[in-house]
Amino acid sequence: MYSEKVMDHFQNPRNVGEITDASGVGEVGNPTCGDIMRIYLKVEDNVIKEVKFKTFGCGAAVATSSMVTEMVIGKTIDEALKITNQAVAEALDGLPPAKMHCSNLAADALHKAIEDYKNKLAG
Amino acid sequence: MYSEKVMDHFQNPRNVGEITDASGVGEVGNPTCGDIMRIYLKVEDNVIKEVKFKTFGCGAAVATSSMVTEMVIGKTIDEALKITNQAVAEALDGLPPAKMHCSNLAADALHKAIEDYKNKLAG
Amino acid sequence: MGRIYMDHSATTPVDADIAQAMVKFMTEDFGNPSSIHSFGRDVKKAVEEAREKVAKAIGADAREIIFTSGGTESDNAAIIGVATANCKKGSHIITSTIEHHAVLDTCHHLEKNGFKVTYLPVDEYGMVKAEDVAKAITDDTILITIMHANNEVGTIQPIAEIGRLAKEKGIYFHVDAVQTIGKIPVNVDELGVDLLSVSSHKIYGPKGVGCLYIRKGTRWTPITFGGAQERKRRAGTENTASIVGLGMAMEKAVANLEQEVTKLTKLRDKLINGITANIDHIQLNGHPTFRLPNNVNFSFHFIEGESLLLSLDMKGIAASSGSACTSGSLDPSHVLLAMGISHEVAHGSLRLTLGKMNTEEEVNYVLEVLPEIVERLRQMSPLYDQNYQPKKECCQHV
Amino acid sequence: MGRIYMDHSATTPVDADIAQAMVKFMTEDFGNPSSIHSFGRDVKKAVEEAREKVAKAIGADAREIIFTSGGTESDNAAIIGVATANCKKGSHIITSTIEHHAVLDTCHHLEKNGFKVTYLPVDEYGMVKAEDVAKAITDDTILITIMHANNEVGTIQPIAEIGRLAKEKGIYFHVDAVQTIGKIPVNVDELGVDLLSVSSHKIYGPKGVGCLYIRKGTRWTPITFGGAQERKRRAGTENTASIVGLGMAMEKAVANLEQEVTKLTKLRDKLINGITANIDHIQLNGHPTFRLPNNVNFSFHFIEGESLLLSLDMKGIAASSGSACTSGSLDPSHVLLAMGISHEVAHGSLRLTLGKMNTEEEVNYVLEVLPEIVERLRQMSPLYDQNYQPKKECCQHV
Ligand SMILES: Cc1ncc(COP(=O)(O)O)c(C=O)c1O
Ligand SMILES: Cc1ncc(COP(=O)(O)O)c(C=O)c1O
Repeated sequence: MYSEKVMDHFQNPRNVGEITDASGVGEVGNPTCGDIMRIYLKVEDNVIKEVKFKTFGCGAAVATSSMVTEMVIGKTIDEALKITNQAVAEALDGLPPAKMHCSNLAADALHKAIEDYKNKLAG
Repeated sequence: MYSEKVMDHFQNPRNVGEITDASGVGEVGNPTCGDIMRIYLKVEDNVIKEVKFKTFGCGAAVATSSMVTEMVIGKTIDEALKITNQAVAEALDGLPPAKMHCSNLAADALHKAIEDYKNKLAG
Repeated sequence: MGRIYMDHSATTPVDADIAQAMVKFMTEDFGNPSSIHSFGRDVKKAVEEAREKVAKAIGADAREIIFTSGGTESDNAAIIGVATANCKKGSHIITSTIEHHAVLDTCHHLEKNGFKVTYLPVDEYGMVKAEDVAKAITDDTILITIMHANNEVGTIQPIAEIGRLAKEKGIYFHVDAVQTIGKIPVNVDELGVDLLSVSSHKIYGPKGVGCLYIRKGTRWTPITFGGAQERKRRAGTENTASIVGLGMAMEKAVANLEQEVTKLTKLRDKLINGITANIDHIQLNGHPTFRLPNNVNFSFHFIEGESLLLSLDMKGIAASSGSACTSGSLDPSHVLLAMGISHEVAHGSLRLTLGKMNTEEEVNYVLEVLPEIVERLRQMSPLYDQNYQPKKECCQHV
Repeated sequence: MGRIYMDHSATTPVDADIAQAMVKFMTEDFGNPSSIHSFGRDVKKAVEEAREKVAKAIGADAREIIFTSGGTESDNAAIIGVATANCKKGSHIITSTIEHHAVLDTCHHLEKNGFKVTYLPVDEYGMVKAEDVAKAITDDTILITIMHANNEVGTIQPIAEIGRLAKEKGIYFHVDAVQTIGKIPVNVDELGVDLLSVSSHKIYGPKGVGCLYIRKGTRWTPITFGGAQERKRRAGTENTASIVGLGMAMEKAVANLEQEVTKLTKLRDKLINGITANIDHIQLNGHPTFRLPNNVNFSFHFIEGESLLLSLDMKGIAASSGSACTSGSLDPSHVLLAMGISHEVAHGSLRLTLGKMNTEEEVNYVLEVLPEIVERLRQMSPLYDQNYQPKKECCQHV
């Protein structure tokens, strides 16, 4: 069902946790679908220095959350905004068809966290 | 499906053949059902001395024909008229339900042969 | 420790002696039972012996049993067969919200074809009330169909009571007994049922075969068209080897019932007590006492069922969940929702269903690993955050 | 000489390696393919591999295959599924008078539900004419269903020609290929079919399983209600071991096709020639050349089929007949009658269908005993009487 990469990220998720003084926090999800993903960012000089996640959800939800944190570390905000859910799924060697729409939301959570960071900067 | 007795009578039918100078001949059957039974009688002093049959039909048709010839030899005409299809089936340890109505006609053929004999006597 | 299988309500392994008997009926006694030659007669006899065994196991007559391709076909045939045969008499059917999809989807299909269906609610334990059935009956009611025990939460329904009601009113009563054979007594007269569905692969028999009991005199019409097999009630060459397997499985299920129940109940209670003692924020789903002897179903708050299953699987434990993500649908188990459980909690459900090969050692192992897994997933979950609760309404935009 | 089985069109033994593989999927890899744990995943993979094999064998895509409980269910599902899904477009179905009952009875069922069905006649060889199909098509026609080869007389139908017609007119085309897999090439594109039925137990696979090919894009609706198995097209826990068996059987059937055909044709022709040479008052039923390589069907005048079968059986030979008395019905084979054969002659038919285990020795033995048996039955038959013919009208009262 799941690729080895998905199972690896599920079994050994990278960057689980919170950042108490986060530059931005983003959350997406729908309790009906059974997935909630929250991403914490620490941004310095427009570069993502640290990222953590917390996820309630299925194997795909956990793995995509973990994968997106790996993909985003060290990237600039603009680079990070270019990461799509599709790209995350590809980096995991794909997801089962049923999971593509339901649990593949980690990039959305990331974008929300960036939005939150921008709002805080502006506000 | 068939009892051992049916199979025995099918395999070793008694009294197959014709009687050229028969006292009476009876035939029943329906080509639609695939059964035709013909019974030849030799009657002397109101007693059935000899009986032969020819049958086109399934295992049950052959076995009931054979059985009825065995049952009737040495009987008086009146006794023979009391033999029913049911009695023939019972003498064979029963027939499969589907065969009870379709192929269990040997007593009818016997009765027709007796009728033929009586007609000849009368006529 | 080898892999541990605790998903016996999903399916069971076939007993080795049954599989071996089936090999004989595939390779040697392989005839078509409709054939009149010796190859056919031999297997015809075996099929009829299996029918006797099945009938005896549920207190029925062999002529009241037809073999089907499984529990789903039995349910379909029972409901559509009675509905079609009795449509001049009425068009109302009573069922419950916690039936298996083989019943529910068949009812939905009939609704599209002009039938009316009442889906009775259940209480918090997943129990249908006989008085609700009584209230739902109208002059137009032709069929009541209620499962004997629920496959997800194990709740045993008041079938005998409903059976008496149905009989009083002259309404046909169908019972899906797929989960109860071999776990609680099933007798068609004591339960007062007119039709009863059985599936072989839940009782250590082969998949792809089942049977339907149809009480003598029931107005019912077949739903398959073709050969005259099964006394014109189910078309298609008989699945002889599997029918023989089902016969053996039924015979064993009933013969070993008491000792099985004792054993399963002990393991079940050890699991329930162990989980309750060692893990917080949980709830037992299903009835505490009117419960299948092999069913354990808990919700673990703040976590999601599929990741729980995957984590258990990585530890060699096979279980199941009412999580939506295990079924490819958006909603979690319709059974848990019908019991009034919230989506969130329903997502975090775990079903462990025991079988005859499970040991106390295995139960101990599950009790050892489960708390760690739950804790690990909770640590990862934003819902477990103490501060999360009040912020709940903000979950779309932090 | 041991028992001789020449009734392969009724059913075949399961190959030993297939039965053994199935045991593994019953006792070890026994999971439910819908389960997400390792027990489920392992068997899910095996089911999908079987689907690939089946698809490849008929030139289809795996996603176009659903597994069923056998040829009968496949026929039912194909016809009812297309009729239901396309009833807004039209209500006319074209079939033939020589179809299997799984097709004919399904058509009768649909007639009761408002559909119109044309049953095309066949010629004396049991052949449907493509031009008759063309003439029967109306604006209202939604489905043509014609079998690939007839199970009784072995006549191979002009499927590709009918397929071209159907395609031209945009009408769905279903073909019952139960008797042709492994005996003549079956390719869904070359034949131009939209739906195709297969049964496993005719090709050395297990009973109780089959498949239906449904061409991508076909408007079709399921006829079973319940779980989401088979991508929501066939409800019920997958019959995993049997599906694996069917996959193996299909792969072998196609791999060995050429050498099988050569062998079977040789034995068939030896039988046909031997019977023709040694027995009088007979006729070969079915087409002399457009004929299944394993089918021999003769009528022996003046005798009845069941007693012929019983007599052969006593000599250890298993065969079948179109006699009414073998089916419990009143009329002999509807196929023989449709070919214009009289009741009387139809009753005296004998079908010998060869399989891969049959040997030349066995054929010789059949050729040795058959004439004696026929003669013995004729000696017993009033119809064989030279003088009988003119007295025919007197058969009720002598
Ligand atoms: C209660 C219940 N009914 C019906 C079924 C369907 O039976 P089968 O899997 O044999 O189609 C199942 C199991 O899946 C079940 O648990
Ligand atoms: C031409 C044909 N179609 C359909 C069937 C039915 O297949 P099954 O026996 O698998 O139900 C058969 C065999 O009985 C057949 O010969």
